[in-house]
Amino acid sequence: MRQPIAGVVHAEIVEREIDLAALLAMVQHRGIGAVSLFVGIVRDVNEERQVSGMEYDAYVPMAAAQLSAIASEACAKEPDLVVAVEHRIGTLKVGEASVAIACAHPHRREAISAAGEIIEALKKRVPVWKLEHYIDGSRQWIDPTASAQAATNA
Amino acid sequence: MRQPIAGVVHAEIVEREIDLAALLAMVQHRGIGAVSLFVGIVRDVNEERQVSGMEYDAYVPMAAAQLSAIASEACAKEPDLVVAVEHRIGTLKVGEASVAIACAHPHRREAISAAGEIIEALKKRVPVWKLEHYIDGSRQWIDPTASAQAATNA
Amino acid sequence: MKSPTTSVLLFASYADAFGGREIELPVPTPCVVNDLVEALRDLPGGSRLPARPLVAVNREWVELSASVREGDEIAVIPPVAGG
Amino acid sequence: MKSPTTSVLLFASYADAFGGREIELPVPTPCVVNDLVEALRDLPGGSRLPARPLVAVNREWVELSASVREGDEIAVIPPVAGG
Repeated sequence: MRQPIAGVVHAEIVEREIDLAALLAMVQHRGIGAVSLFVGIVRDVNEERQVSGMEYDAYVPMAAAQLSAIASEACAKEPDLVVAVEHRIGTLKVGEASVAIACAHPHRREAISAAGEIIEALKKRVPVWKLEHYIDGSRQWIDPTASAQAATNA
Repeated sequence: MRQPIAGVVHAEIVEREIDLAALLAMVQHRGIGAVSLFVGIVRDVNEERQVSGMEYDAYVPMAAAQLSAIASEACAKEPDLVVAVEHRIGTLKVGEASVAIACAHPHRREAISAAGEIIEALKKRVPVWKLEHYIDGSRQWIDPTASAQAATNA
Repeated sequence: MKSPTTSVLLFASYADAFGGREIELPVPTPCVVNDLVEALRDLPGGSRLPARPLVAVNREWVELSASVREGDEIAVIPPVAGG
Repeated sequence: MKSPTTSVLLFASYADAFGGREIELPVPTPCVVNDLVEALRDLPGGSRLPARPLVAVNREWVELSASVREGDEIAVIPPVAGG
């Protein structure tokens, strides 16, 4: 196993499939006792409408900078934390991963909290949007501020 | 993608490497919006002693039953939750996964809480023990009740 | 140095509403962010904007009172929906 | 039907302390779990047991007051340390 590392090892907006195994490998080293991985996935139903796929748009340079800043802030709070995070954009099918956050730490609670805090911050601060494609052929930009229900969706 | 499934799809004590990709695949279906994966890993230092490896012992049939019961209880609380969990026993090297818990749900908060609750319950209720091997050649059964410090370790 | 117009980046539903991912607004710099928002609101599609739209200057979130200088990168940003 | 002894499963540090993963205790069934714990405490290695050791009957956690019948699977269990 690799010697200890800490901090943000990877934070990127990508236009290809997210490789979960690669993210898990990036955060590991000899001193790690726990890894928490969060994966956001395109699902087949949103607010009771049948979804056929999703198009993700982003303000790419700002999204990359915000992703990196959020991960850095988590690492500033926990000096032994290691974070690798990717958000995918472009056209995704149901079942594909849109975001993945891998957090490693010597202890489990820190790894678990970090992954949870990063996804919450990401949903507030990273300029990414999704155009849902429905099976009836229509499309709609998702606005999480439009309803309280939507705001709690994954 | 597979049609919706829910509940405990896998809960096992194994004597081989844990296949994280397989666990992630087991919990996914068309209705999933989030997956939270927790991985416990053998690390190189515990309570300031240098660890060379770990031997996990278990009361196997009871450990398997408890693992299954814990996962079932999590699913009883959250009807759309899907859980796959494995605990490895035998001899593990530093960097290898000893336990993995994959939780999938339509929404992120439920997936994240479930993985956190299952690892906490596992550490209290599943009869598994670890014999730490130190680089000086000595060995010691870990007793999490022996110190408050140890009780918070991953 | 003053420029007679200021360029603003638009994305997603705002790009659809205003017909492009970049728009020139008849507002000279220096100005404040809110001047640009109000100029955008006067255009066809302007009703699409909420009372207080999100804005970034040079890729950082700012308040509507933030000042804008020649050469700044301005983006008026729809409600974010990542993850 | 009474058996003159009861078999108890041991693991990890307790298996080391008592010299095996299964031990016959001179306690007839029916009895309660605490009778078995006290018999174990009287053996060499018994000082290894905490005041209230963990016990399972038929693979479920039980109190020390739980009753034990002929054929039950009894395990006296060291502090668990999984994960």
